[in-house]
Amino acid sequence: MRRYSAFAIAREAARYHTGWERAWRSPEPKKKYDVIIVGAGGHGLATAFYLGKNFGITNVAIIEKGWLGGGNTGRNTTIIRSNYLQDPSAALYEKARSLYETMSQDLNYNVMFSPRGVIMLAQTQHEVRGYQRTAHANALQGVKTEFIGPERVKELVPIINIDGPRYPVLGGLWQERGGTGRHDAVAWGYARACSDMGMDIIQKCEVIGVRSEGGMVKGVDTTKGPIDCDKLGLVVAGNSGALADMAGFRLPMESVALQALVSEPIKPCMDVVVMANTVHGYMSQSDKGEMVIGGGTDGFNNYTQRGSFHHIEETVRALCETFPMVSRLKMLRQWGGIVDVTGDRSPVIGKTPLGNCFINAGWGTGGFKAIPGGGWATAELIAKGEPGPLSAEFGMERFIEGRFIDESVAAGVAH
Amino acid sequence: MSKAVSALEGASFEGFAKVEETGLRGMITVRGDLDSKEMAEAVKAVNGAEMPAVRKIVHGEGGSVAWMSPDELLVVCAYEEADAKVAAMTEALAGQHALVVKVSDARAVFRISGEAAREVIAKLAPVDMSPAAFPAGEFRRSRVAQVAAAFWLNEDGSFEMICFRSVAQYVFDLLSISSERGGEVGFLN
Amino acid sequence: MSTRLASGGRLLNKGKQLKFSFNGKQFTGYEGDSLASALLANDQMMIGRSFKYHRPRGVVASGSEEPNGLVNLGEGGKFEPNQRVTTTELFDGLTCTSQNHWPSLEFDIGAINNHMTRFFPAGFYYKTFMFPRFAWKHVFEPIVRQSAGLGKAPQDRDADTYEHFYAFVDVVVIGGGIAGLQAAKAAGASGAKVLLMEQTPHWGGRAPVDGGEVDGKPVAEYIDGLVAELQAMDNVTMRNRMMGAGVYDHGYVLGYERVNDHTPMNTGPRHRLWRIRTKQIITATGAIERPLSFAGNDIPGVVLASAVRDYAVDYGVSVGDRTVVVTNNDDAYRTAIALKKAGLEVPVILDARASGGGSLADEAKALGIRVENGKGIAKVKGGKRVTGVVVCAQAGQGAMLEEIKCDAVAMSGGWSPVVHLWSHCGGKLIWDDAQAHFRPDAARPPKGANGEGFVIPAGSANGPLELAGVVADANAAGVAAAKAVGQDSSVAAPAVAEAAEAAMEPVWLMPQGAGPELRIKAWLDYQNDVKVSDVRLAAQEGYESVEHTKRYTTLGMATDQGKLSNINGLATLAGQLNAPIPEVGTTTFRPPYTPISMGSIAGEARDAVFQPLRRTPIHAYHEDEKAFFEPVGHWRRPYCFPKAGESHADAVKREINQTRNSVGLLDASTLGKIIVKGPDAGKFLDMMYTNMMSTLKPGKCRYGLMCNENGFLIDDGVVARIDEDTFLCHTTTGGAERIHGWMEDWLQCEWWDWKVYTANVTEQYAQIAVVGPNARKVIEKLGGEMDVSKEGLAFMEWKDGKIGEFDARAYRISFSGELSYEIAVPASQGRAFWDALMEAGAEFGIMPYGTEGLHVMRAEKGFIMIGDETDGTVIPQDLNMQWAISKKKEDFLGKRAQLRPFMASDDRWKLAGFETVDGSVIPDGAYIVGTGVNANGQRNVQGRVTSTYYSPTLDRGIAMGLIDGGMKRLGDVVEFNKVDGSTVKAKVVDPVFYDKDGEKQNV
Amino acid sequence: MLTLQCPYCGVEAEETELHAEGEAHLKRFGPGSSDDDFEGYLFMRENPKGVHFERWRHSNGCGKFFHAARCTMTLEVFGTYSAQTLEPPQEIKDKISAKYPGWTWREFA
Repeated sequence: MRRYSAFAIAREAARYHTGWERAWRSPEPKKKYDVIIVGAGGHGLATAFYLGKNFGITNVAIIEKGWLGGGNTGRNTTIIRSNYLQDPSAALYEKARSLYETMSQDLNYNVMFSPRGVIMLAQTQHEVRGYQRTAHANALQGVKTEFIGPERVKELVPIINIDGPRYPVLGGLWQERGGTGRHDAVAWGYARACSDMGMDIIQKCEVIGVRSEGGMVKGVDTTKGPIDCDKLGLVVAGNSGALADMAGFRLPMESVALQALVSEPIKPCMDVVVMANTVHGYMSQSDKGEMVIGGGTDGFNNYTQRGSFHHIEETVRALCETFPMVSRLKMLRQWGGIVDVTGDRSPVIGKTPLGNCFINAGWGTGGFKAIPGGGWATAELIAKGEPGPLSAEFGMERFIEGRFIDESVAAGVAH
Repeated sequence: MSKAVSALEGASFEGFAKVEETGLRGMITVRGDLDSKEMAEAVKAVNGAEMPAVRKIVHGEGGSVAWMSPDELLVVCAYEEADAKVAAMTEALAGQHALVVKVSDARAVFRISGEAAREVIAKLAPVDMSPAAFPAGEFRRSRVAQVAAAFWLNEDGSFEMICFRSVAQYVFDLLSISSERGGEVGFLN
Repeated sequence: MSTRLASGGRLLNKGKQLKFSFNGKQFTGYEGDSLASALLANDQMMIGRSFKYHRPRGVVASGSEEPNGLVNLGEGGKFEPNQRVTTTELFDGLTCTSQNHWPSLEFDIGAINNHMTRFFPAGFYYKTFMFPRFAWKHVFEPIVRQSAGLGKAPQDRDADTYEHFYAFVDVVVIGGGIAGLQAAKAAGASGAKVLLMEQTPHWGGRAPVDGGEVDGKPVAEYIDGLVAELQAMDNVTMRNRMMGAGVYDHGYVLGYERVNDHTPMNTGPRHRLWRIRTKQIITATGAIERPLSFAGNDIPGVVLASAVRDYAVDYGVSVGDRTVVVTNNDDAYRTAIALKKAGLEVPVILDARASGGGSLADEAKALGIRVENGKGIAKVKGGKRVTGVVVCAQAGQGAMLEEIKCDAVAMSGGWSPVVHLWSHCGGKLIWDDAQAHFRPDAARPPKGANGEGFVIPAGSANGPLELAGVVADANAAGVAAAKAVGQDSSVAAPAVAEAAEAAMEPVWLMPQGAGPELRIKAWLDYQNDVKVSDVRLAAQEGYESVEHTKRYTTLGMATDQGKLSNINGLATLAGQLNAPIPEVGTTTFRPPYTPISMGSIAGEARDAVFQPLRRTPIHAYHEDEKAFFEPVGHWRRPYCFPKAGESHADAVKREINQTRNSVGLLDASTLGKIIVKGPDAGKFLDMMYTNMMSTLKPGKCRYGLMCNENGFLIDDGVVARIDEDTFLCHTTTGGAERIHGWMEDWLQCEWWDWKVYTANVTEQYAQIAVVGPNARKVIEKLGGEMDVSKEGLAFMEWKDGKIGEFDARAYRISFSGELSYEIAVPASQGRAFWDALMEAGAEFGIMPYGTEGLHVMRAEKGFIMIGDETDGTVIPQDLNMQWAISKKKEDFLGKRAQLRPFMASDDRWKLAGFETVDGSVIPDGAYIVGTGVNANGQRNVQGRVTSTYYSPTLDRGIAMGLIDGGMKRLGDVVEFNKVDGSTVKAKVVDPVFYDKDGEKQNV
Repeated sequence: MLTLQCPYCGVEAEETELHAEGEAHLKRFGPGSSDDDFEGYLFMRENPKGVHFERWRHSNGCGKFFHAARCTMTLEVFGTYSAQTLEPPQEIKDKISAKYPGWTWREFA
């Protein structure tokens, strides 16, 4: 792999950039791989990357029915944070966040991780207590957060109205090293690195069946023919139910639409990410200048990638109240993605009823920020056949035992 | 009783339509078997009104009766008469599985009048307010902006709208804003 | 230069001159001008700077597809960035400024990027700015951000208002050009209810500019007739200045009506967002002309041929004195002819087609215009304005044949149907080789609730570009829509006469063999600075899907969302991949069609009506007393009632001391009250509550717990049995609607044969807690018939009767540990009753207390609070509330869940009380630290605080919390963490801190 | 933005009058049931790509719960029906069969 650098750009500029090589190969599938990952989104590619990097397993295919990074990886609002309440979540998301810190260098691909800081606003006494609880939990979890007062919030976010008549800002949970990243670049960076390790990324190849023998996985049938494998990882946010169905089991999950929107670009006016959970809206400003806005999920099963407009309305209403200047911006584009939501709103990383078939799913609204951590934990699970400490609590058996990981408890939402 | 006051004590606003809080009104929630003879008789005896059809309101001498759901009616009458009507209906339905409860004080009532009254509501409720779709006698439960409400059209062309008492000010503000001059739409009339 | 012509300007009212300013310069225009035409009339060609390279940008189009002409419009509370000059109607006093430059439009430091173009190819930032690690956030990103963005951020609160409107029709026609009008006529003639919307202020679209004859009349005259006919139809509504912004599932259309943008001084809403439900939608949204990709095609003065014609005909404005026309189709000849007829010079028409044009070409030649077939532009000369073009053979690599001086270039690369609204909800496209564009595939329409297609494209939005085809197609669309809604229309399409056109030929690069030095100057996306070379680079590097290319290069991601660039970019990509265009695919179109104001989306919901604010009947008292409120759901409850100069903590302390020592009042009206009645009511409540409710005696009260099926506590409250088959269930403040719905769910969907009715009567009553040793005296002072003595109304009993002159129901229950009555009166009498209590209690110093006082007093008594002790993960057993879980019942909601291994296990954290060793208050949310760390390196914990307060009664910090081992840990000293890393020591104690024997409430 | 007809009051209700209430025809398992059955009842979901049966409530309306048969891929509605039933009416099943021959959903087909 030719390294990317300012020098390389200068060299290529002289010859009108005709010398750049492909970022990833586009191979035909082999007959058999040690591991097949279904899904070339962020989590799938990260899983493959850490299989190679941490365990030396590189005879890996990543099979994608569309284009790599074309699902939720390329549709989210790019927020990265780890100020979660429960220990297992905090561990997983903080692992992810810390990997984001060095991702550009690790992948030699600028993913534009921008630790500009994330504030979760407290606008009721209940939220104040909830976020103070999170701050105390984070202090013991090694996650650096702080509960800050309204003046500090105003200092960090000059465009906010902290004296709103309905929900004055009472403070906020501040994670200074949270922020945003360039979502597409995360997928592209991992893909380039995986390809460089000799892994095959097979795009436009849909899995149409999972083959097994004696309760053990044998391979998959695809639109490009059957492919064998020793181990199979299902990492297909928004399609987990369909893949599980092929593999012969049900999941404690439902798929719903989640929507986001952006404004037209304006000059920089907000340097942090703000989440306002009482009024249901969150916003950051992209490097291009667009205000990136996310809202809530629909309540019904949906695979159309089109959500209901009233959620957009609710979100925009909330943001106009919190940031009055938003009212005079225009909505440039709205879109939706399909997210898998579990019974306790936390993801599943674990074994499945089918031997040597593993699953990473159910990220709900919080998948992007977890990509490197989710990949790291899933790679460990697949390589060893047993969950490591990061994923130990995230198995599906928790639903039988009643041992949930519920993040909604601290007035927070799992965005 | 003399100390009873309605939520907004008769507030009103005049824009391109007129919005008024109508003051205290008697209201009774009745749940039971609407197809039963006893229920029909109870309604007739208490209000002089026929049993309303689905999504209709019927006006009788003693007040009005609105269809709320397949097993629920709303009786609307003078505020002072509600207790007596509750007692009478309870007696008429004795032995039946039914629930009769006064809810007069839980509600606020608004009248929206004027030629463009339909458009005031059409700004707030996801309901077809065109004359063809919403004739007099129609009774619709829906939402206005962010709260539940019910409204009907009187023969005189005015609408009446019921909401919960706690959101009376909110609904009044919504109706007032929606009827401000300059906001005429010109679609429904 | 661009200037106002003596003739032309069919949309202008030259009798009314308007003043406006651009960058502080005072200009004039006419009523009817767009801001674009008015700027051009004043020779203001350059309007802004591009996104990445800060290149000079001038108007390139005349409608909503404009990518370049964006300004900061207005001031203060009416300021708005990124307003398109082509869709902004001129009004008197309009002020605007140019965007994206520093220090000035003419001299922009950022334009240095322009000279570095070669070093900033597509995706360059993914390949660099990686070292040192902190530098992206602190050095590179700020530079990128400063140079990006377009308009300024608004500063002030929006001075305008917005509203919504719900409309229900049979057929929505989007687009009021000749196709939309004809379709509306055909649909409307059936009697169907039709809503026709047009985004501009004018009917007829561009047909009057292009000419032709319909029904034996000049097309403009035919259109006037159509408009009059439609206006006369009662079942047809016509709205202009209203854009079809989005098509959503089940026939939902967003109509964006700009009510007062052109009359900002009027009262009334600025924008009205229509939410329309319709059975059928006709998209008569027209087509958009494509630019040609040649070097320098972005220099101000290079304008779409149709736009040049629009400015001349509609606004009487010339884009330049000498205009070179370059085209691959016949339509651009109309521009040359129009310009020539307006007395302007057209030095040459460069027609890329070797075989040239049809009858329009003959007409142009007859007017003396030089026409060169098989020729194109190698490059445009000029910086901030076109000065000339270098002519070349289209077939070659761009060798100069001659240089022609000019100050404008009118280009046309063919036309693309506006398929956005067809596509929003899943309509599929098909590639049309002859016209080289995507058009709707009638076989794969978006489908509605009934599984049938609900969108019908009409006119050029469906592919036909010539007038006859447009009118016939639109008429057929109208007839089809009528049929689809169950009506009949027999309207026939009128006869059309027009010039015959020769076939267009796709030209994706000019000249065809342009080398890298030309391709790097051939723009695809003007606003985002994406060039032919960028798309080629993306393909070369493996970003082969359209979505990859789009994201890698930012093609089509600008505020115009690629209206001009999408097809050209796609064709360039297909060329590089050596694949047919339809195989490469198209991008997904997302609403809105053009950006719509956030204000219109929020609608009326701002300030007082941002959200419903629920008020109790006593709310006005709280406001008058300047209570400090806290939001609880949509209610606002007084947290405390601070007096002048008093802190909140002081106020809470005063309120508690008064209540504990004498008497206080709490407005408890927000508590939910649900009547449950029927022969099976007791059986039903036995399922809903963990307790046994069916054994409760009439006249008595019982505290009950509710769990969900997952076993977790979701609500609590006092249940009163009214008579044999009637219960009244109290819920928490936030729980009334939720719990009522929960009950109805089980009654309607699971136990529908049980005879139970419920009614939510929460708001029927004002409920006031009279609390404290003097509570009885205060009530007795009011008089009335009710006996509230210890014997007359014992603890956990209720009674109806008169208190004073009020119809009251009194519950002898206590959440504070004091002698306490909760008294419900009809809401309409609530305020009067409150005032009467205040008056009667004056001699005892009576005062109201707020939610914080309530919380502290219940914590002093060790009572749990839903939302504090519970958080959705807590079961009653965790709170030592086995006493409230009936052992006799076979089943209740949550029982099965509580039998699961982790729920039944002993190692769950359980409730205990805590007293700090030093008397201080444990911080909210603190955890009890354990020893060592877990496998993920996190500090082990063994519990957490759930409620922690300063107790005025005990003058020390008290707390409840969950701890491993629960009450077995009595006497242990544990450490709660603080965020600064230190800890506070506390002793595990009984959570009942005050009056353990309950003597105070039982008097 | 769905519209569903409430089978109780007949209103063609748009989504903002309604509240989605999750998968339909769940069989409740209480005390005495197996861990698997109980987990299935509370958490395991069909979540199909295609024909689906679900519960809704006309919450800003007549307040009644009802059932809907809908396609999750196209949002086509095959019908709405009473909440007081353990299975979809034959008429709706037929309508689905006409469109998707051979469809199945749990024990229904």
